Amino acid sequence: MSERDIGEVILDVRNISLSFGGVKALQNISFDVREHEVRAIIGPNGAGKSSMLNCINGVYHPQGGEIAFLGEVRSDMNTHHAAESGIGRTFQNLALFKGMSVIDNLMTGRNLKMKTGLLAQAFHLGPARAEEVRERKFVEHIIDFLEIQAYRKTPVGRLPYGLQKRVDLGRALAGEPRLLLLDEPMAGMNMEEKQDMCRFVLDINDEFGTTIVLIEHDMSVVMDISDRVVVLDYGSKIGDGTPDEVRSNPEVIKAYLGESH
Amino acid sequence: MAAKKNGPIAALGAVLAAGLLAPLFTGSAPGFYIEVLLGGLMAGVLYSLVALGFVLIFKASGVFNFAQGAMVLFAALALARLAEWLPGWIGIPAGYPALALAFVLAAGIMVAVAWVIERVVLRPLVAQDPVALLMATLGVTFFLDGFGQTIWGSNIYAINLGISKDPTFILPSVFQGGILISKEDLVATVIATALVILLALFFQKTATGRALRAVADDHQAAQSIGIPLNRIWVIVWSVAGFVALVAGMVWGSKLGVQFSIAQLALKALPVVILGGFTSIPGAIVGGLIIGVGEKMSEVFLGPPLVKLWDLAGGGIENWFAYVLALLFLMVRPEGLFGEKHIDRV
Amino acid sequence: MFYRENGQFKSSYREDQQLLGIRQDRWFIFALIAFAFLAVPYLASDYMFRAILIPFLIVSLAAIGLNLLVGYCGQISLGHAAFMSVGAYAAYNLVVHFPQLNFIVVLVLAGFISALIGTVFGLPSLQIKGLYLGVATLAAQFFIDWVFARVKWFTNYSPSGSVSTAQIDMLGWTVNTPVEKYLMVLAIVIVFALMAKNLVRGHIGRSWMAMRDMDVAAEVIGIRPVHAKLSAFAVSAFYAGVAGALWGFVHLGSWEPAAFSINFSLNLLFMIIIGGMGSILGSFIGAAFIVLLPITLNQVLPVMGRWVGMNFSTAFASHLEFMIFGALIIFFLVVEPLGLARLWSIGKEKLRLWPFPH
Amino acid sequence: MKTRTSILALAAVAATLGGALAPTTAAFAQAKEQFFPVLVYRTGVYAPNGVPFANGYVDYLKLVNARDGGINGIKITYEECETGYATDRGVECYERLKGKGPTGATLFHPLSTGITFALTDKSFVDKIPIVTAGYGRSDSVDGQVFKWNFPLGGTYWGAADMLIQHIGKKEGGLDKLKGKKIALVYHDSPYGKEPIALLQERVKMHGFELQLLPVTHPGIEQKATWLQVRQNRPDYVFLWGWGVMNSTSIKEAVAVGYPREKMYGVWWSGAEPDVRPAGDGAKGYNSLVFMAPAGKGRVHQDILKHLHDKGLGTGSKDEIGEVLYNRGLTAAMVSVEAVKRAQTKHGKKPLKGEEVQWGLENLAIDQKLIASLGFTGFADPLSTSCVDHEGGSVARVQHWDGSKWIVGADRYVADQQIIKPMIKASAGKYAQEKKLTPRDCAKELTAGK
Repeated sequence: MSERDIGEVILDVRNISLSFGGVKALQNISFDVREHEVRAIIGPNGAGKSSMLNCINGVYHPQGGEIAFLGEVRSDMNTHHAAESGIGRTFQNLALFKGMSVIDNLMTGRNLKMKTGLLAQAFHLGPARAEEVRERKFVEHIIDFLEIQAYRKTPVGRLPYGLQKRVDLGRALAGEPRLLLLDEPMAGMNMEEKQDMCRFVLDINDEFGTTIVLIEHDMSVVMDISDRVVVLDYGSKIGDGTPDEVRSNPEVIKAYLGESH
Repeated sequence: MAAKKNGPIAALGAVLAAGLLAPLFTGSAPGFYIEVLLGGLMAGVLYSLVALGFVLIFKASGVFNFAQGAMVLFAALALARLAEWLPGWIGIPAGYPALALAFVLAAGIMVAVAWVIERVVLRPLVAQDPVALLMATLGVTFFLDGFGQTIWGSNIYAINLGISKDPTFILPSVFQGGILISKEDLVATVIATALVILLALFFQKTATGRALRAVADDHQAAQSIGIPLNRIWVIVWSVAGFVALVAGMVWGSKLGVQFSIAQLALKALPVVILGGFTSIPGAIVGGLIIGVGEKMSEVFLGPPLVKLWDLAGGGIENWFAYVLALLFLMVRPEGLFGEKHIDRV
Repeated sequence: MFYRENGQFKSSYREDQQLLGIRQDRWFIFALIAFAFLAVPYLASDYMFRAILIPFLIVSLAAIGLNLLVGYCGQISLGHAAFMSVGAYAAYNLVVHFPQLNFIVVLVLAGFISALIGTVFGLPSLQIKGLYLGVATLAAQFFIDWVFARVKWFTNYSPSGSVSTAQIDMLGWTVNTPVEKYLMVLAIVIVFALMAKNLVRGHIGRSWMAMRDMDVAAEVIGIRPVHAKLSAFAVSAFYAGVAGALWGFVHLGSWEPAAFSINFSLNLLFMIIIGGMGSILGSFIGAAFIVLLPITLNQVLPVMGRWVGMNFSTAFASHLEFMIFGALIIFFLVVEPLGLARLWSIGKEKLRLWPFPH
Repeated sequence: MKTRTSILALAAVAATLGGALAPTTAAFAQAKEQFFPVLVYRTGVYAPNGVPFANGYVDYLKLVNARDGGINGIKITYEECETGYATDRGVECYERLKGKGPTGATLFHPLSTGITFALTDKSFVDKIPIVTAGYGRSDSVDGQVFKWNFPLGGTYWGAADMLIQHIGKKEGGLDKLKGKKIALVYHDSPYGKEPIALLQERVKMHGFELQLLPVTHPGIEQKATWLQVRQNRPDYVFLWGWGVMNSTSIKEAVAVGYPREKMYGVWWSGAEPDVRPAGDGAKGYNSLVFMAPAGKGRVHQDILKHLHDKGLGTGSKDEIGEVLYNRGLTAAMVSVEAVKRAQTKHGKKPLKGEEVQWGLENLAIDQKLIASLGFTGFADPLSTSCVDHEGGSVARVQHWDGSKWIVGADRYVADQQIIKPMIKASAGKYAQEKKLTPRDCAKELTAGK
């Protein structure tokens, strides 16, 4: 782990509860995320990890609790606010824009930054053009960073899974998030791909200084790259701390070893 | 979630109910009011019959079958013309015998149609997105319209169920002028009810019926029970074809069989919206609601509007059903009985 | 083989982002436009102009509009002809009440009015999706039909409810010969097609496509569904409105609500499905297909009939027309669900790689 | 593979599409031919009425060739085009056919008020007459504004007026109409809306109550309409329907028990296809009949002799003599006579539409001519002029006795006192909308001398 100065708490989740109909997905979960750290949420399937993320960036609306991001306290986020205030997000089951090329997917990720109006667009006036080029430059950075130059114009649908994951990550980065939520970024990857992804995550964290919250159930990976870990099981928090603390937490061990794979 | 939605629905329902009852207090004769109500219900029955076809197919194959109206036309034409020709061909006595035989043959034809559609349209397009399939059924519509008129002719043909067309008046003692009832409408209702019961039995009791329900619920599951999807589809489309035949017969006996029947499909759309794409009871109830809503609005809401804005005539029933369905969608997108689904991330 | 990109290097993002990346495409399009402007007026007959070219161009415009909504933003509309009629009647009333207005101004205003209505009827799209939305838009179709048939003001109290238009003149140029009409429509359509192309390659277009492909992800990125969907409805209806005004003023000259019936809406939908969803070019191909096919069948079938020595009655010919039309729709959906434009691009792909198989 | 097949298919289609140009570029070298375009609808919602009319029209054209060897030796050629009663298709047909034949189209019978409206504007440019015998825009009687329109033998304003006169007579005087209720059940299109203007004029005069009940195309949904009729129990119902709508109306009338004797249809709602589907229910139903009532005369014998016996007949034998067949026949006869008339001025050669226009404007069809053509009882005299493109309008009232039409004795003539000013006003409005300067007939007359 490279020595990085972990800053103040930027995201504070306070006793969040969420339920669909009768099913309790989350039961008053609380944890915080500090500026510039890599925070992991782990837990067996159905532990409510994704639901947690969905609450943080406003896809779901928790019935109880509140979320404070950059000091701003909200009972529930809405996706637009989340994005505007700098929360980026990747998806567990790829949610790319299948019909569009890699470049367009990333440019779309940049959408919030683009402001020129309908008419300027329609007539492709100076401002619109300039903006297009400016943002394109930025996006090209990300493309280089993720090493997907070769696929710029390829429709994402045609890319192999691993690469699609990268594009997904790139699209999130394009929004220059302060907080990046990664939903199982390594799910279904082979070893090399996983290593690449780890590298990317850490580099993002280093170079862009992005704070990262990631979900993963591959313990080993998580333990390597994250500063602190939250453990969920059946919608409630059973552990929180540095990888080592969590590793030695009996409940966690029970939860994981209890259900033998 | 659900709790949040019931409020608006109740509101909408209340408004509709109020609108429904309003005429009684604005001094229109109760007798006439009841007549309009009945008229609406009768029209509703026909809509239900067409909507039923929609629902059956949508349930089992997820296809939004625009061709249902064309199928009604085609079936009705087949029935009418065969009933007319058979006596000449095989010397079977005209009237009921001919009609009965014609009905059987027409049913057979609809099965053939279903089979062809499955072969030529559905199978190649399986797993395409719904819009493509919708388009395909539009193609089917065009084909059936042309084909039907080619082999059966494009004139107005009669289906004679031998029911007197003259109106009968009941309860003249209670209401001045009595209440007008048309025997045809009654027969139509009886037939429709019978059909619905038949379908219900088919779906509940027979193995095929249960299989169909399985498919409707979940295609994989269906396959795992070992039902070839293709056959299911043929069956469903045949059933829909049969429903179309009945609808065509009822409608044709009332107003004659002619190309314009195909337009019925459009009448059935708001019905399925209202009732939900996947619910048979929805189709029935939706049909009745739309039928009543249309006639009521036309008769009682139309004239005031015309006066108010000096319109060139009423005719609001043309859009009333759709606007009603639209309002309904806004408060309850999944329809009256349709099951809702939340998309996950 | 001339269709080669090699030697064409993009030295700036500007170049990379230009409309037609490949030089040959550029030339082809320019040549086509030049041909349409310079050669066609001398080649085509009156009939070609009035019965084929002008209607084709106008419906192409409408199809582009619909494609922006359905093909790019993924919102189905079965009521687009209604928006056309809004444009047509808006234009009519503008001309009646402000005769001095230049026709182009009238067109644009009509477009805006139609856009407004389109936005209103687009509101349901925030709640409902797919076929449900499609049926919801039918409400627009029937309601608007009704309004124009009933509210006398819109038809300037014409006793028959049918309106007819004065000849178009703008800045002294009186547009009444078919050629003039054709050229005017052509110019308008090209401009609007370019605008559409620009929109869909800009961030607004991307926000539409994002909505179409994965609306949840789009929202997470920060795209507001309200903006994306409603802007799509507005722009789409704008195009429809302009097309409608042209259809009324240039093609029909006089019309009643029936001229913009549900069948027209369905035909527009056919055009973009057959031509290709999410493709401006496809809109043109589809329009050509739907406009030409019935006319052609209607004319060619009797001739063919005579060849095979049987005399088709008009009735049989038109029934056959129905059947073939339906059959072809199914055929093309089966062989290429992505539309003819896709075939076109596949062809280009192959041409690019020629003579290598892949 | 898949793509190749489809590309091939695409090519195939493209090839066929290419065919679209063929008919237009094809040359028509043959001289000595007079080309008649025939707009028809033999399919779709209105086919039941469209077919017999078209057959009658075509049969007569054939007859003129077979019997008289053409119009004074000029052979008639014709081509049908299916409009399906749709305006845009109609316009396409018009554009396709107007240029055919050595001299282009003789004249057009649009057979749809909607299409008539669309073609009227084009006629000023193309100079081809548009004959709308008994339909079309009523104000086009004014030949000074509508040089090319010929609503020969009757307009809807006239028709509505005659109906009012008839029921006035039944009531024993128009003044008796005061306080009476009349419902107009009409096809919701320009066709159905035309009569409203006049009826409202009459309302002002006689103070009866007019209820408007539009029926949406195609007209199979009329339950609500007739429930309203049952509610208001109007004294009379005027029916302004077409196609399947007519029979539906009668059936619904039966269903709500409205007496058919009190129903009066316009002349387009008074044919066999309108009443037959209703069976006995139609008994007692009335309608106007103008020009040709049902029945057979000498011309029919000729058609049977010269066409059907030789297997050249267009439709089936048994529809000969039906109302709409006869009307088609008469329409064709008038058109042919117009050409004959024009030939007296321009010579016995194939004529342009522009030349035929003169013939239509100077029609002089009297009983003698009618008799010589074998149309006795199937046509009324017509004499048109530059100012009057209608040429006189007479109609009678017929009623259906369950098997055939019985034509009443008294003839009705529209009251020009009322109609003339309406025409003037409406035509004037049109001229001003279109920025047209009306012709000056008086001057043309002197110029002609």
